[in-house]
Amino acid sequence: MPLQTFLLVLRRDLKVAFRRISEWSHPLLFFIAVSALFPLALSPERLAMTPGESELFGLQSLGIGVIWMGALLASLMGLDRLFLNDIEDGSLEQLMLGPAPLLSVVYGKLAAHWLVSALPLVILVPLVGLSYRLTPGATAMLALSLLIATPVLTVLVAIGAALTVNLRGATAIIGLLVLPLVSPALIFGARATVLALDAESAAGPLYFNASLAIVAVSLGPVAIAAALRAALE
Amino acid sequence: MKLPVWFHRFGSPPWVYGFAGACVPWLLICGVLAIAIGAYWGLAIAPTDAVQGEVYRIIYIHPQTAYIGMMAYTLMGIAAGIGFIWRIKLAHAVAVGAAPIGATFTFGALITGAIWGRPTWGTYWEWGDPRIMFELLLLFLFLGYLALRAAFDDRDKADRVSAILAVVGVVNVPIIHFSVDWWNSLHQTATVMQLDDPAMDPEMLVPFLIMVGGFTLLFYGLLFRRLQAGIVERESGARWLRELVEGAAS
Amino acid sequence: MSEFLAMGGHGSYVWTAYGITLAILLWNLWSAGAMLRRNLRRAARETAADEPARRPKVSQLEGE
Amino acid sequence: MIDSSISLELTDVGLSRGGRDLIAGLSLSLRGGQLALLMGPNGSGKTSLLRAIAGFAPTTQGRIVFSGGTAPDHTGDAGPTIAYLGHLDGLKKDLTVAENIQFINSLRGISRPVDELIAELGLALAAQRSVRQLSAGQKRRVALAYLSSSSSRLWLLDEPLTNLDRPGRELLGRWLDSHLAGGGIAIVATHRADELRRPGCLLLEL
Repeated sequence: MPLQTFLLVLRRDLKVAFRRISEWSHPLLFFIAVSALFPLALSPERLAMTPGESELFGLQSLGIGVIWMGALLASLMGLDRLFLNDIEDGSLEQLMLGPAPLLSVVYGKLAAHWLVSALPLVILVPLVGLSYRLTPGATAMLALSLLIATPVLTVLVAIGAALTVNLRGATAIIGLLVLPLVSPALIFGARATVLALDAESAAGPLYFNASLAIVAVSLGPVAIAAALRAALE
Repeated sequence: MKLPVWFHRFGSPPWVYGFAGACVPWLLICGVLAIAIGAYWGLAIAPTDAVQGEVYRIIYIHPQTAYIGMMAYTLMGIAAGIGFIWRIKLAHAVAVGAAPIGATFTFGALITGAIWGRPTWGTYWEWGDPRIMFELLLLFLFLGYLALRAAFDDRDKADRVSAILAVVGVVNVPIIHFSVDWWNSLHQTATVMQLDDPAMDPEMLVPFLIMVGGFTLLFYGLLFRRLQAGIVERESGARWLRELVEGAAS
Repeated sequence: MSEFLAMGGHGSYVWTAYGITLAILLWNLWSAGAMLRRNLRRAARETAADEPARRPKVSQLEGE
Repeated sequence: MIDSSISLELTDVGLSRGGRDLIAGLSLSLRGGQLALLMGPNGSGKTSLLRAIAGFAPTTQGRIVFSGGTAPDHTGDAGPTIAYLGHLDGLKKDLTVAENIQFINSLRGISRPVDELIAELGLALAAQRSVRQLSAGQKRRVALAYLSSSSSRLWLLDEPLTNLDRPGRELLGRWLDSHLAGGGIAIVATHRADELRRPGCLLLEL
């Protein structure tokens, strides 16, 4: 029964997502814009390929940092209405009355959201990587480490969204709640990409992020279900 | 899950209010006294450090404030978890009481750590020191908790939802701590002096421990006082509270 | 006394650090007490017991 | 007919909202086939009581026990036993009427064909239109859809007649009668008790 509810909610949310293209495509466009145009904020001569004594950082390592932060901000933007829509139209209540525990509903929604927003993000990375002239190896690693880290980002931001679901000014609070929690995934994700840039093996940080993802995906939804139940009280 | 009977006695607000009220004066007085003695001892009597000179004397306050911040956050997470699972208002009052103390002490640890870094590494913000980075992240966790609570107008819902955040936070703190340390170990050039306690000879160690004891006593004194405030806030309308208030007024 | 204050040239750092920590301690001492006093005053104002919740009336319609 | 296989027991139930006591000392027991009408001024706690029985919110005192028997039903719909209809319709506005009803039916294990149900609801023309374009009354009918199945043994309806026109109210009346005849329990909060009054039903004034 729980698996059936999971699939039902997943299909329903995907159907709704494809009817409301704007709700999830804006964060992606934002990600491309922020990441690709970030170097505009720096004067060209400060952007040498390899940092000399005057350049603080190389173009490539700048790119990695910007892309990671862009990915985090994009997931922040896309997730704050994840539960709010279902609470405002009352469908979350009906789902809670369903046969399966609320947990499988939460997994369904998270999976749908991940497929619709996090996955395209990973696919767009090579496009953005070009503007930082990342080596193919680094771009591939960037995409892989993002793929591993996005479940952590999605779950943690979803926890923030569930905690602040009926509050005014929720988006700002979510950012504040989530940034400290997300820092490990960010640290190891960016580290893996930098290692790949220097053509070294990035297995260590990737394994760590993979274990973070497993912990987040298994424990996070329990906190989300509890927060949603508290919100509906 | 049936809770032992004595646990419920802890649960009765008037009893806890009285007990906390009795402890607060002792805790605060001993705490302040210990801090005064420790500070004087550390500043005036303890010898100068061979390597860092006089600035090492910040060691008598920085680790203590950081330790109190960490302890407050852990206590907050545990109390919030208990309050959420067994719906005990008192446990929520403990968590809510610990938060502002922890936040201010963590802020203190951050500032004193940065000040200590200035003469040691020539910069207020030394990325090489994992502990300052961790203090900052812990401060954001506290600010996030306080911001979330402030956004609610119904106190019971604020208790339950912020309890979830506190539990999620306390589960993540070790992971954050490890990640920051690991990240800094990459950055660490061999020569950078660690902020660890330089091999402390007894004359330095005694005031250090006195300060730790003083801060701990002070923390529990503050926490019990705030616990009382939390109990009064959550027990409005209860008969024992009305008698207490009328008794005090007459 | 003056070289005690000078702290071997690090005086400004040490005393700022101690000053900030002292300020934090004092704020905490004050605000914990103030919070309790404020809540007690608020409880005093609310001593008028809230109007008791009405007991619901259950009746049965005639018929089977 | 009273079907004693299922029962709803409220023992000394107390509810408060935002620190204010709404209800105190409510004890009530309902058997299968019984209807209770919940009346009282706005803000008297009708919605809070229904939501507490549905399990969304805990009671501050007392206990609510709903022991639903197996669903003695020819279509064999095991499915969840509580149906709750609040002020919100619980529908996804971007999905069509048919998609919404299909979703709820498969969620609750109701095997009744969707188009037959839509026809009975009188929404045959709007079946493929997205819920966003429907009138409030039509949305209300779509929200009522899953009450047609007998798998929900306990109905908790919060002013179900709002926005419904005469045919809609008659449809709900028929379904309510068949629900009660089938041994279900129903608690309905309403301001129009006269339309839903049934002989032998309980009146609960908060």
